[in-house]
Order: sequence, then structure tokens, then C-alpha cells
Amino acid sequence: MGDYTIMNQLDFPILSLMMALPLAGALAALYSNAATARMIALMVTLVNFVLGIVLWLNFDQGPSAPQWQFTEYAPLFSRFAWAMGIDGIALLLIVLTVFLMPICILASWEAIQKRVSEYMAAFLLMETMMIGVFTAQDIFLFYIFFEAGLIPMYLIIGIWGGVNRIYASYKFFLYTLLGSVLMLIAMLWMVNEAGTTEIPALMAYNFDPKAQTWLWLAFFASFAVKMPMWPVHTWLPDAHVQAPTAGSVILAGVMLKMGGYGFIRFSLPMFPDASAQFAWLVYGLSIVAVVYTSLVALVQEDMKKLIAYSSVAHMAIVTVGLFAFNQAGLEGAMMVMLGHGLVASALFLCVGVIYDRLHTREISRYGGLSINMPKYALLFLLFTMASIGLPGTSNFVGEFLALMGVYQASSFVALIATTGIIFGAAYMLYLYRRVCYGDLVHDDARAMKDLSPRELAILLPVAAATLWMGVYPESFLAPMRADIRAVVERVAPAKPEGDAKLTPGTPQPASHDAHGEGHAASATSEHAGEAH
Amino acid sequence: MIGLQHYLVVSTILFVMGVLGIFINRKNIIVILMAVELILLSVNLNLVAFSAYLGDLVGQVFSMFVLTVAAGEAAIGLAILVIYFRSRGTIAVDDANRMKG
Amino acid sequence: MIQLFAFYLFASIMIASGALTIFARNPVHSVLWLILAFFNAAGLMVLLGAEFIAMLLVIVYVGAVAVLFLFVVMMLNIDYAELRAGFVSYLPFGLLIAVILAAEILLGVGIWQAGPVELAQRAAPVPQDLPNIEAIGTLLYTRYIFLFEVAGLVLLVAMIGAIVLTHRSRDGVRGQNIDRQNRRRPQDATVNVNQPVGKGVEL
Amino acid sequence: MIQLIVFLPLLAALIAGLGNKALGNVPARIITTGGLFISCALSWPIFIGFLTGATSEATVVPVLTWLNSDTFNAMWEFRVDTLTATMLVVITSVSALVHLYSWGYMSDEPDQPRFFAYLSLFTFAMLMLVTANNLLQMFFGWEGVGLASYLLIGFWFRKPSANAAAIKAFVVNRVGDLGFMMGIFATYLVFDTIAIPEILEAAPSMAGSTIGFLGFRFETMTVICLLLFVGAMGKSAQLGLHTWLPDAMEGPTPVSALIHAATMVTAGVFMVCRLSPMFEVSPTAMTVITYVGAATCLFAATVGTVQTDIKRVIAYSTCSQLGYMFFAAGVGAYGAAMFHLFTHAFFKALLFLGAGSVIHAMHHEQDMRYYGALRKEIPITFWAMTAGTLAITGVGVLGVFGFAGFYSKDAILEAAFAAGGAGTAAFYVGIFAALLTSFYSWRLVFLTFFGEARWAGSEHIQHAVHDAHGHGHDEHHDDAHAAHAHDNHAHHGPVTGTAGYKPHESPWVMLLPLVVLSFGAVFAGYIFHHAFVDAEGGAHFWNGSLYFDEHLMHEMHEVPLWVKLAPAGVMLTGLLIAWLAYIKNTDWPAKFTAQFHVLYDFLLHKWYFDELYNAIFVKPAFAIGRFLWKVGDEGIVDRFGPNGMAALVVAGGRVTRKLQSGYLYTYALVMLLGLAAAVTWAITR
Amino acid sequence: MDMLTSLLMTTPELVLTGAGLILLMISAFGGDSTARIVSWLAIAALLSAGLTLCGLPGTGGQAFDGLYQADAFGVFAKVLIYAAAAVSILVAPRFFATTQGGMRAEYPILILFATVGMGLMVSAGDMLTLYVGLELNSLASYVLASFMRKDGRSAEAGLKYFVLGALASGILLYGTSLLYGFTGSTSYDGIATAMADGLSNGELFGLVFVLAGLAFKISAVPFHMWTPDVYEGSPTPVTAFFASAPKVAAITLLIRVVTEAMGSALDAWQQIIIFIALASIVFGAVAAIGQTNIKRLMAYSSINNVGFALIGLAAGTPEGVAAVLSYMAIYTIMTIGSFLCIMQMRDAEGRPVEDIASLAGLSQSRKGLAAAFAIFMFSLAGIPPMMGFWAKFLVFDAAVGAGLTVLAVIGIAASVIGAFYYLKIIKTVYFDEPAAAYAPAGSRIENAIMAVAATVIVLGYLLNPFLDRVTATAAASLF
Repeated sequence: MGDYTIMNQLDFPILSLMMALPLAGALAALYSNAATARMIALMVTLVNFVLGIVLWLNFDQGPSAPQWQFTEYAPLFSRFAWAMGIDGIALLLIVLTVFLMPICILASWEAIQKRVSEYMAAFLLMETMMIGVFTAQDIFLFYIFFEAGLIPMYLIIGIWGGVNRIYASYKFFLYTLLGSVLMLIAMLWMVNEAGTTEIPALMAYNFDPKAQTWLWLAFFASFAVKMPMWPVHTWLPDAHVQAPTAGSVILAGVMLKMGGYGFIRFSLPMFPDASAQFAWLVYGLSIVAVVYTSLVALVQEDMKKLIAYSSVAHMAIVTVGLFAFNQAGLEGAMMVMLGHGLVASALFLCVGVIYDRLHTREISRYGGLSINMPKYALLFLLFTMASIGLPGTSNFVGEFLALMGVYQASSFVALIATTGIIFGAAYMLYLYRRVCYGDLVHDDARAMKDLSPRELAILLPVAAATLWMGVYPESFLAPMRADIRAVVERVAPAKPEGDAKLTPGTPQPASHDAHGEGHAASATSEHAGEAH
Repeated sequence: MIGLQHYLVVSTILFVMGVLGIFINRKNIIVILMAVELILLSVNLNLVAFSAYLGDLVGQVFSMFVLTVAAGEAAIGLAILVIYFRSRGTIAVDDANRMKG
Repeated sequence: MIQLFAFYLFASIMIASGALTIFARNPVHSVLWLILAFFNAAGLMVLLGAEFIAMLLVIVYVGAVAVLFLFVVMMLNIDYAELRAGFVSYLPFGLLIAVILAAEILLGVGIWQAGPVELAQRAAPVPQDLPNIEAIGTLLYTRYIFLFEVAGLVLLVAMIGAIVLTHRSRDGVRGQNIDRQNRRRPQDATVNVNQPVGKGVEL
Repeated sequence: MIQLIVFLPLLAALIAGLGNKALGNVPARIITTGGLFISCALSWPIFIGFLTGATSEATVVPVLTWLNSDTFNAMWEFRVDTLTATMLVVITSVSALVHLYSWGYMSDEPDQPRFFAYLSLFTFAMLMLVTANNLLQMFFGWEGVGLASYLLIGFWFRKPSANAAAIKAFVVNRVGDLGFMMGIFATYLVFDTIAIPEILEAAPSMAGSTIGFLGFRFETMTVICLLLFVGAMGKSAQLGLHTWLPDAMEGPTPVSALIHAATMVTAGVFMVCRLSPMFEVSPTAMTVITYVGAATCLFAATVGTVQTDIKRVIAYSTCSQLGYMFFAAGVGAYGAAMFHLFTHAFFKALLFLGAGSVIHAMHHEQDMRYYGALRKEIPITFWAMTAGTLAITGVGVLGVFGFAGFYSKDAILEAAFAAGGAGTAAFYVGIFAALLTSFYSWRLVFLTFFGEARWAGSEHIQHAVHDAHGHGHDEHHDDAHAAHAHDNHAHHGPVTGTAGYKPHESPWVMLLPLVVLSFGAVFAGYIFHHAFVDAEGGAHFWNGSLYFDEHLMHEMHEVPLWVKLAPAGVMLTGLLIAWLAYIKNTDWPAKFTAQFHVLYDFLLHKWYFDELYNAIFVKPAFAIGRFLWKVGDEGIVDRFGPNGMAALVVAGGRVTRKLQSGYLYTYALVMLLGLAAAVTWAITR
Repeated sequence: MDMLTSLLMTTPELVLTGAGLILLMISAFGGDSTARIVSWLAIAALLSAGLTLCGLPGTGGQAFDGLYQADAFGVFAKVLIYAAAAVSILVAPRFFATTQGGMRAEYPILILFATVGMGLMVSAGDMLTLYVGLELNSLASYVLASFMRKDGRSAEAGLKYFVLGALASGILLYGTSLLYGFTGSTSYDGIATAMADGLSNGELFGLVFVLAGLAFKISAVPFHMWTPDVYEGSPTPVTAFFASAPKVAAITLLIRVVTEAMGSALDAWQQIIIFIALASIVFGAVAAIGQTNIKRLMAYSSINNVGFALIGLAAGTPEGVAAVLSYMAIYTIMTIGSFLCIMQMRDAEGRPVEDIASLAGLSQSRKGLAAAFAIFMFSLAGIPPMMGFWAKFLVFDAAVGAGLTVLAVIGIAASVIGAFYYLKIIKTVYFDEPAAAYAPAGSRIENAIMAVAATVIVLGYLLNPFLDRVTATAAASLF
């Protein structure tokens, strides 16, 4: 292993602790009864959340801060090492994860009644894996966590899922597995070539551009499925619909982000040339996804499916942002990931709230919930608007930056991708209208009670975070700024030229001469010239 | 003069015949066992022929081991055949397909 | 010349009887054809100067193995009427493949030539001054002694196997107790009875 | 101070909205209205400061960092200059009055805190919009008002039509926002900043440069300006993206007054004015704006002539007036555009609130065909409406006195004429539209206040009469009932008679705003025209907060006399026709519709825009969505993707399992085949 | 080299043979009532044979003029073989107790002799040793397969195994005879020497035939056809044995043959290995789908796994060989573990059940067993963090390292198909509604072994440095 500087501003291996804690919790939960298991899960996730905050607070954002912080290194596994460490990008995704976990546990508090201890154990295990993905500094360690996360999720969907859970769980598992195994081969090749398994070192290694092509495609196979990008997205609606609420939350909130994280951590910095070469592919798939999945979302009759399709559309914005090759695009993509992590999760939680009451996700079974569930309606509205990307909410920041970034690369892509804001408004408001507006026509819907304190405790923090991220995104942008810049600089040499590039002309105030139209306006121009 | 090739031709034909005997027969398992013996015989012929033409005794020693093992094999094979017959009451090859798929 | 004639005679009979082994309808005939094939093979071995192997073939194969086959064929008491020699439906295809395989093998190995390398590798060159049997024996009990023992093990396993599989302990069959038989005295077993005429025996 | 102005409404909205039922109606009202009045009271001094010249420099008050990325930097900050100050008073004043008015108008509503919270929220967003110092904050306000508009249009969310209208408003606006966002992107690309002062400063140097867009190269500023203008078109309901505005009348009337007349819809005009130095660089964009404005102006006016719903008439009128503002901007007369915006805010809010008062009096009947003879019943409303009508039709005597619209509309028309080119066309369109304006405005007045009472035909009135007081306001969002009522109208036509109904004048909280606004409608033009459009006064007043073309302003005052008189002429013509058709010969309209039913239907169906959009956007979107879902995702992607692969594998499994036949000879054959293959490979190797 | 030194090198075989003979006597005189004690003694014999291995790596060398090789490679393989054999003996009494006739004392003895044969296979330095060892193992295996002689399926399994096995050894022998004829030698070294100066057609044919014969033993496609039927028909402990020990022996034997004897003909055998590796992976995975019998499924799984192991061999490098060894070690643990689980599948009366459907809802009645099942299945599917992933990782790493990237890509893509049916078992265990409950848990020892295996499968990464070093040493002894 190369020379490895240990940079850990805390005196203890906090990252390992954050992973060990849920693991221990999982074991403990497995051997407890339902009530204890719930309690253990909640406590562990809350403690982990606190640790996440500690992590954030201690993260050095200073100008001279090292890129990788809280690093740990132990050459335990012969060919790869227990190498941990985070940069700002990983930090935020970890914080997102630990933030969502207690919420997931709370959301399952009453909804899950069978095999509770196993359920909690699966979730805690999931948390370990997710944190592992974001902290691993060894490429194989990363892969192990990346894949291992499939296991608990498979079980969560399969055991506690809906009617068609088996199909969904298989599809989820095999689809994502197929994507990632190719990535493994690419990783083996890379390690063989570069002679190191350390991600930071690999990020700096210059692979042969020809090889990059294949490596990039292999990684793409994995991350595109995980994102998911069109046309390999169809596992997502199925998985979302069948998964229990908390499962959907984790799926949408964190697991999809692994794809984006992969792009930003591997594809871009490791294969800059190939990334530039394949940007058109990403663009193409993404803009198709925006339009396609938005239209599909419009006609969904199942709430979760609708939100799932909307996730695909949002993730398409992430991908175009990532491949914009500039700071704005990448930061935007990250912000969309974070924002979507909050908002999509919240929307799934909202669905879960009413699903718990009526046990159907069919939109037409609801309506008029604003009347008997005003608090719910308000929060649902907030998240709907956030999903639409209303300024002041989390998603806007990201979408705006991402699209602005990609505009510099291609105005056409930006235009098509931006239509997502129209479609998004259409399908989300249509959903909201059918669920919350209109009259209360179904008696069973009328009997539904407004949010319980527990549900409020679930949704309010997410709401607060959504607004915080929308109003003061600097908290989130600052930690990753330097890291994004590093990525941007890494890809800069390969960056394709944008089509919207400005060509300065000779300043000619009387530009009407060249065009011979718009007399009135040109007349005023002349006057303007005189007046100034 | 008889060359090695002559022997090789003979043993090859015998070998192929043995192999053929194994899979073209659909009625009688005993014949299959005999076909196996034919294969071993062809091998022995090969070994001895090579031994002779190389002027090396190892081939013949090998052949002797083959013979020994073949005897053991025949014993086991026939024993299995017997218990098979006892449990099924037939030794038709066609009937030995209780397990498939 | 006589060698040539002998070779062709043995070879052709062997191949023919080999074919008949496979194609004969009656398994008993098959065994008999097999025995014929072995005899002719032994003849070929003799032609090659491997007298010991030839002898083994006759003793082991014909004397033991083939007879064992015959034994089993008889023992199983198979209804031969039922066992029409049926052949699989893809016989022509199988034949074709077999012929192709044979041709290929011949093409591949037909150009045999013992080069210096091969000849130099001989582990046990045929000694000129020893008879075949003695030479083999010497080799077997020195160089190959370990494997010779293992071969014994193979036969042991075959024996155990055959017994394990086919041995049936029949209930109600009293085993032989030699000791008891030996200890038995005539007075224990026989009783002299003076039986009057016209009356039945009471036992 | 500016922080207080902006955030007070937000605070009030939060308190009222989150407090909701727990807070109660009256506290909610008081808090929100109080907040707005304070804001209003704080705004006027600022405006007066600019008016008197006491303050002339723009001030920028930073609040918080918002969005920082690379060179992109957007702050939460408040910019106060003349333009902002003008908007501030318009917004806070109208909003405060509308809040007050709603005390009465919404008094029977069960959900009042929500309503007031929405109103205040809207005001906050609008204030954010006008105080923006960068495009992003403007976009924040832009979307914020969109949200508030959505919420308020859909306030009566049990009513399907209201929900549909709300979604339509939001989505159509989003189409505009797409342009706006693209405009911001292009701006950042070109200028590397989105701070408004810096853009405006750098804009002239971009003349002649080109930029790529969708694979073609265009003039930089044309692209940017047109993209931004698309945003303005959406928000300001210009032709093409106007369809949401009439439907937005599903919201409560105070909302229509505040949002869909006085403030939000003028945001587009404000934006163009705010960015006027930028637009000035692109003649092409200016021409487009002029034509779009003129077309909207004409279109809306024609449609307005045949509408029977009192609010829809005013809505189309609004649309039409917005057209005026845009072509004013298009010809470079930003001052005039802003002036019209300013006066329009007063008289249009007045008209809407007046209409609200009428509707209130007529028990939520909105169809003018069931009005008539209300002059005596609700006199204050009548006089207020008359003042508004006088203002909108631009009554005035040249050089002596005129109602508000007289000054602003004349300024626009004259500027258009003076500018020539596209402006000339706009001028003629504007004149014609003024004729129609006069006609439909007076038609409204005559149908409502004059003639015989035709109340008996109204379902609403009949209901009111039948179950006297047991009939709450919420009745009017009874869907089935409304449909039934419409059937009645269609079949029986107007019936004269009062049906025993006694309209009552609105309470003072509603009348007070009317009175205040009436003053605005009457005097606003006279008082402020010097500052807004006078060549010297304007330059001084605006002080660079918008592009003020003094030369054009001079020329505008020197247009031929007929040009100056033409508005008055067409106004009188319109009045005359309206009088003839609705007072003198009340059978004329019926005859006219019978004669020209094609034209009538065309106008009645609003030029078939809704039908067209339904056919080419809405329905196909659903159809394509369903197609992509069932055929695309399930039929192709899944079928040939995961499911197909799974099926293939399973089929493979079936085949291999069949191969595993259980027969010894098969197994042996497979082995032989393998061997033969290997040998063949070896021999051919 | 004197006889004593040679014999000392074969100590493990001697120990086992001696023990086998003694136990044979015990059982012959004591009858089947001694079955239990014979089993334990056999396990003890395997243990002590294993212990004698410890001294070998240092004192390794060629015994009996190169007929037998004692080296680290052989030691590694034998440790696995002995362990697997011991477990197969251990689990047998409980299994046979429920069958007609009960446990018989010959079972452990036959396993012992088979183990001796396998020991010779992996230590062979000469085709003759290879053949004799192979046949010793095979003959014992044929008998074991049809050990439940009253059971028609068992007899059929034995029959099929025997006929096809005889055919395979015929092919192998034919190849050996060709190799002998064309190289003039039967020893690996001699063959290697002759092959070094160009591969003649005869040698190539010999190579092909030998590989074909060995492919049968490792049940690689297309010589795999016997596997499902034999696995299904044989008594379950025997199946466990077949799936583990002989597989290890055959694979290691194959490794030794291709590296030591045919090392210079790399490009010839590499292509064959690549082909059968891919064919095994794909076929094993595809055919397993739709199986309802768990033992049959495991048969296809073993075909599939052999394919993966061969990918490492195809690399032809020391790393590749080390990877295969690691693979076999992990595979043995997974397989033994799986079969321990399978042997817990007994209906209420204690009769063995082999239906996958009967596993339904196991997770609710037998949590521990279900978890173990899931762990082994995920591991077999190669999902991290289970060790099964590491096994695949190593072989693919070796393949990539040797430039066989395309092979690796195809292989790993096909592994997803394999995951499909492993998931099916997990699905049955965890997602389905409970079926009839099984008989209560078996012996403590079995459970303990199962738990240890599961733990190793999950936490095995910590053993990586050790495993890496050992396999590297073992592999190095071949090159």
C-alpha cells in the first residue's frame, strides 16, 4: 500500500464506530422481542445521527483542509484494506443516511407488526452498508458494501413488502447485481493496472484513454442501474411499490444516491476522457428519461409508482448535472441528490401515513384529505412543492445548479431537461389534487385521523431540512465545494466544449443595420446611444 | 512389416466401438458393461503396442494395472447391476430414468 | 509374413467379435463374443512380445471377468424375449459421430514416430536378457511396489463393495455354527427306537 | 425597514397559516391585515422619497447568502430603487386593501386563516420578486407568487373546476418559467453573474456577439431576452400562455383583484422594465415583445366583449391591458408601461373588488345576464365601479383632467405611434382594443347596474330566496348545483324579475377599499403622470432604475393631434355602442349573435385556445404517458429487458432440463459429442 | 532414495489405509452394531492423517521415483479432503438411522479408502498413480452412491455413475496411453519434457482425452451429465461427500496435471479450460432454474461452481492456481454447510425431505437454520460480504491479471443467472408462507459445525491474509 497519511481530527475511529454501532444493534435486535428491537433500533440510529452531526461539525472546511478526513487504515484483508475516510461529498451523503435512518425506524414503528426484530436488524444492517459505501476508501471495500446492501434490501422488500413483492425483490436484486458485477471486473482490471486499491490513488491515476472507454462502460452499467437511468429504470417502480414505507425511503433516499456517488467518485475522476466521450450517451438517456418517465408518472394510479417514476426523472437531472463537467453542474447534481433524498423520502413517508390508515396506495381511493387531515395536507403540499422544485426548497437549488451547469455544456440538453419542471408540476400537482383536494367522497377516507405526534415527529424534521436546504444551501455546498472543484479540475482537460459558447462580436450599438428590422426598437437604441 | 500404426488403427476401432456400445444400446445394461471392457481392451492394446515399439516396459506394467482395475470395476459394476435389478426387476437401459431434469 | 497374417487374422476377428458383442441380441452371446475378442487380443499381445499381458488377458479376463459376466447374466434370469436388441433412435447420428471420431483419432495419431526425446525418457527399457515375465515382475516389485499395493487396495474395495451391495442377510436362515456342529455327538442327534410294525412313528 | 416590509407578511402568513383553526378567524385576519397595513405604511414613505427626489440612489440590503457555486453567486438581498418603490406601494397598498376587503367578502368562510395566510404569503413572494437584486431571487418571488396563486385559485379545493384551474395556472406558468430559467442560464453563461446591476451594465457590450442555442447561433441578447420574455409571457398571461388567467377566476374575488389584476400578472411587465437596458440591446426581442403585446391586447379585448361572467370580463380586460403594457415596453416606453401598470393596479383592483361586491350582493351569482338594475340597490359599489370604468376606458379631457387610464393608456398609444415600426401596428391595434375596452367595460356596467332586474333566472338567487338564511357561502362550491344552474341558463335564457330577492350593499370593510381605490382610479393618473412619463420628470424619477428613453418621451408628446384624440374618440364610440346595445335596444345582442354566430362562437370559445391546447398538449400527454407506460415500459423495456432475459433463461433451463433426459445413452452421447468436439478442435487447431 | 523415506512421505495414506483395514476387521467381526464406533474411529483416523500432514510441507519431495509427490499443494488439498470426508462420516449415522437397514459400518471404511484414493490423486506425479488413485476413489464412490441398495434411486444413481465413470476413465486411459506413446513416459515430468519441444498431434490428442476424462470427475460441462442424477439418488451424506472432497481432489489433480505435465502446452489446454469453464457456469446456472429437488439443485450449483474455479485455472498463473485453491477451500465450506442444512430437512417423522418447497417459511420455525441457509446461498451466489464473493473475486482477479478480461466478463455476467436460483431458496425460506414444520434440530455437533461454517463464510475476510499465504505457498510448489 502506498504511503497513507492518517487524517483524523477526532481521537477515535468515528467512521468505524458509526458502522459498528448499527451492526451491533442489528445483532442485539435480532435476539430481542419486538418492543425491545424497536427501541434498540431507534436508539442506535439516533446515536448514529448524533455521531453524524459530530462528524459534520468536526469536518474541516477550511481552505487548507485535506481532502480526505477522518481516515482510518488497517491492512486487514490481504488484497484490500479497511481504509476509511470521507470528503465533503461523502460527508453529506452520510449525514443524509443517518438523518433518514431514525425516521425510517419511526415510520415502521407501528406499520411493521410481523417479524419486527428481523426487520429492525435488516435496517440496521442496511445502515452499516450504506455508511460503508460512502466511507470506503478502498475500491474493493467499496464494492463489498455496495453489493452487500442488496441483501438487507432484498429481504426488506421480500418479507415485508406488498402483494407482488417476490417479483419486485428479484428484479431489484438481479438487475442491480447484473449492473455491478461488470463493474467488479473493471475494478479488478484497474487495480491490476494501477497497482493500488486506494480510491484516492486511483482517482489520480491516468488510465489509457482506450481502456477508459471500457472501464467507464462497466462502471456505467452499475451506476446507471442504481441511479436508475432510463431504460434500466423499471426495477425502481416495482421495488418502490412493493417495499414497505421505510424501505422505499431508504431506497429513494440513499440507495439511488449510490449511483450518483459512484459517478462522482469513480467515473468522472478516474475516467475523465471516457466521461467526456460518453457524455452524449448520458445526456441522451437522461433527457429521454426526463420526458419519458414524467409522462409515465402522469398517468400512474398508484401513488408510490408515481413517486418512483418521478425519482427517475429527478435522477436524470442528476446525471446531466454530473456530466456537465463544471462546478455548478456537479454541485447541483449533489444538491439534487441530497434534496431528492429528503423530498422523495418524505413523499414516501406521506404515502405511508395514509397507507397505514387505508391500506391502499390507489390514488382514486383518496381525495379531499385536506378537509380531515389539514396538517397532513400542509406537509404533503410542502413536499409536493419541493419535489416540483419550488425555489426555497431543497430540490430547487440542486435542479437549478445542475441545469445551469449543463446549459454550459449543451443548451439543447438543458432545455429538454428543464421541461422536467413543467412535467413535474403537472404530475405532482395532479397527484396532490387527487389525494388532498376535491371532496371527501369515500367514507373510509373520511374516517382517517390527522397526523399522530409520531408521524409529525417523522415528517417535521424532514420538512425543516427541506426548507433549510432551500433557503441556506451554503451549509451543504460549503463542505463539498473543494472536493467538487477537485473533480472539476480533474475532468477539465477532457471537458467537451459547450454548444452555447459565447462568441464576442464587435460592439455595434446600431445593430439594427445588420438586421433591418425592428425600427421602433432600433430607433430607441440610437437614442440610447445619444442619451448615454 | 506390421507397424505401430496397425495396432493403433485396431485399438482405435475397438475404442470407438466400445464407446458406441455404451450409447447405442437401449435395452440391456450388461452389454454396456461389456462395452466398457472393450474400451479397456483397446487401451491395453495401445499401451502394449506403444510399450513394444518404444522398447519400454512401463506400458506393459500400466496395462497390468488396467487389467487389475478392470477386474475390480467389473465386480462393482455387476454388483450394482444386481442390486439395480433387484430393486427394479429389469435391466433395460430405457427404464433407468427415474431421475432426470 | 506369418506375423502379418496372424496380425490381420487376430485383428479382424477381434474387431468383428467386438462388434458382435455390442450388437448381439442375446447377452449370453455377447459374453461369448467378448471372450472371443479377448482371445484374439491376447494373440495380438503375443505378437507384440508381451506374453505376460497376453496370459493375464486370458486368465483374468476370460477366466474371471467374462465368466463373472456370464454368471450374472444367468443369475438375473432375464426374460430374453422382452429384451429385443433395441437401438436408440439416433443410432445413425451416433454412428456418424463415432466414425468421425475414429477418423480424427487416426489422423491425429497415425503419424507416430518415436523421437530421441521420447526414447530417452524410457523409465524401464525392455531388457534384452530377461524374459518378459521376469522383467515385468522385477519392475512391479521394485519401482511400482507402492502402486502394486494400492492396486490390492482397489481390489479390496471392489470386494467390500460387491459384498456391501449384494450381500443379503436373510431372516429365518440359520447361520452355520461350526463349533456347535463339531461338538455334536451322535447320541445327541440320533435316537434308536424300536418301532413296532404297523404303527406310525411318533416324533 | 425594507426587511420589515418584506418579512412582515411572511411572518403573518406563518402565524396565520400554522395557527390555522387553533388561532381562529379574527386573530388571523387582524394579524395578516395588520402586518400588511404596516408594510404599506412603511412603503409609501419610500416611494414618496423617490417621488420627491429625497432619495434617488438605489440601495441594496443584503440579508443572507443563498446560492454560491463557483462564480455563481446569489444572495438574499433587497434592492430598493424607484422601480421597486413603485411596485412596493402598488403591492402593499392593494394587498392591504384586499386583506381588509376580504374581512367582509370571506366572512362566511370556514377556512379564513388559511385564506389570509395565503394572501400574506403571496404578498411576501411578490415583494421578494420586486426587491430582487439578482435574477435568482426574482425567480424565487416569481415562483412564490405562482405557488400562492395556485393555492388561492384552488382555495375552494372541493370544487373540481377550482382545482383544475389551479393546476392549469401553475403548469402554464411553469412553461413560462422554463423560459425564465433558460434565460437565467444563458445570462450566467454570458455574463458570469446574475446580479441585475452588473448584467445591465455589461449588456450593451454584448451587442453583436452571438451565442449558440439548440445548435444554431443567435445574437446573444436576443436569445437571453426572448427566453426571459417567455417567462414574462407566462406570468403576465400573454397570448399563447394566457389560458390560465380567465380560469384563475375560480379563486375568490379578492384574489382576482390582488393577484390576477393588480400585482402578480404585472410581474412580467416589471421584469421587462427591470431588465430594460438588456432588452434595449436586442431590437429583435423588442419587436417580438411589441407584437406579442399587441396581439394579446387585441385578442383579450375581443374575447372580453362576449363574456357573460362578470369576473371573466374583467379578467380578459386585464389580459388586454397587460398587452398594452407589453407593447409599451416593446417600443421602449418603459415608463409608460410602468405607469399603466401603476394605474391599472388601482382601477383593475377596484373593478374586481367592485365586481366582488356585486357578486356578494347577488349571492354569488357571477353571470351578468342575471344582474340588472343594481344601481339603486348597491349605490356605493355602483359609483366605485363607474369610477373604475371611467379609469379603464380612459376618460379625460386633454390637458385638463383625466381618470387614471386616460394618462397611462394615452401615453402608451402615443409612444407606440411615436416609435414607429412595429409600434405603429401596435398603435392601431391599441386603438381598436381601446374601442373594445370601452365597449365591454360599459357593457358590464350597463348589464349590471342598469336595465331591468333579471335576477329571477339565477339559481343562486333562487336558492338564496328559498332557504333564506340557512344557505351558507360554501354552497357555491357545490359542483352538481353549479352544473345544474348552467343548464338552466342555457335552456331558459334570461328571465326578468327580482324573484323577491333584495340585494344588500356590502359591509364597510368591503366598501372602504372600494372608496380608497376609487380615489386611486380617479387621481392616480393625474397626480403621477408627470413623474412617470414626462420626459424630464421621468428621467429624474426613474433615475436609471429602468431604461428611460427621454427622446421617445419627447416625441410622444409631439404626435399629431388626432393621435392624441383618437383614444377619446374610440372610447366614446365604444360607450355609444354599449349604450345602444344594452340600454337602448336590448334585443341587439341576440340579433347580433344570431347573425354572426360563427364569430360569436369563436369569441365565446376564446379563439378555441383551450380546445386546441387540450387536443395538442393535455390529451396527448396523458395518452403518450399511458402508451409509454404500458407499451414502452411494460411492453418493451420490461418485456425485452429483465422479463425477457428472465424468460430466456427460464426457457434455457427448460431446454437443458429436457436434455437431462435421465437416459444413460443420452448422457454418453453428450460426452461423446464433447469429446468429438474437443478432438475436432484439436485437429483443426 | 530409500523405501523408508518414500513411505514416510506417504504417511497420511498409510495411516488411512491402516485404519481402514483395522476398521474393516472391527466391522467384519462386530457387525453393523459397531457402525457408530467405526465412524468415530474413522474420523479420528482422518484427523490423525491430517496431523501427519503438518510435517510434510517441509519434508516434501518425490517418493517412489516420482510416482508420488509430497508438497504443500498436496497438503492443502488433503486438508480440505480430509475435513470434508470427516464431516461426511460425521453426519451419516443420523441420516442412515431413518433409512431401511440403518447405518452400516462399511460406510466410513469406504469413505476412508476413497480418501486414500483422493490422496493419491492429488499427490500423483505419474499418470499411473493418478489412474490407480482415481480408480480407488471411483470404485468406492460407485459403491457409496448405491449404498442405499433397497432404494431404487440410489441403485440407479450408482449405475449411472458407474457406467459413465467407466466410460470417462476409459477416455482418460486412452488419453494416457497416447501420452505415453507419444512422450515415452507416464510421469508428469517426462510428459512435460517431451511436450516442451513442440506439441505433436498425438500429444495434443492425449491431452484432450485426459482433460475430457478429468472433466468428468470435476463434473464440468459437457461431461457433467451424471452429476444431477447421482447427487439426487445418492444418500445425502454421500452427496455431501461427492460435492466436496472428490471435487477438491479432482480439481487439484487437474491443476497438477495441466501445470506440471502440460505446463508448456498452456495455450492448448487453456482454450479447453476456458470453454468448459464458461459452459459449466452458464449451463450449471441455467439448468438449475426450475429444479424442485434441493440436492439436484446443489448438483447444478456444483457444476456452476466448478466453472468458476476453472476460470482461475484458465489463467494458468500461480495467482490463478492460488485463486482456485482458495475457491475450493471456500467452496468446500459453503457446500458442507449447505448440506448440513439440507440434512436438517426432515419431516415430522424424521424422514429426509428434499423438496425445495418444503423449505417454505423456514425462517419462522427455525431461525438459525434459515439464517445459515441464507448465508450459504448468498455465499454460493457470490454476494458480498459472504466469502463466496471472495472466492469468485480471486478467480476473476487472476483471470483479469492474465489478460482474460472477456472471459471474466462473460463469467461474471453469467453468475447473475446463478444468483437467480440461490435467491429462490432464500425466497422460499424467508418470504413464503410457512409449510409443515421440520423435525426438531439435530445433533449439537452438526449444528456447531454449521454455525462455524456460517461464521467463516461471513467473517472469513479476516482469514484472508492466512488463506492468501497458504494458497500462494501451495501454488508455488507447482511452478
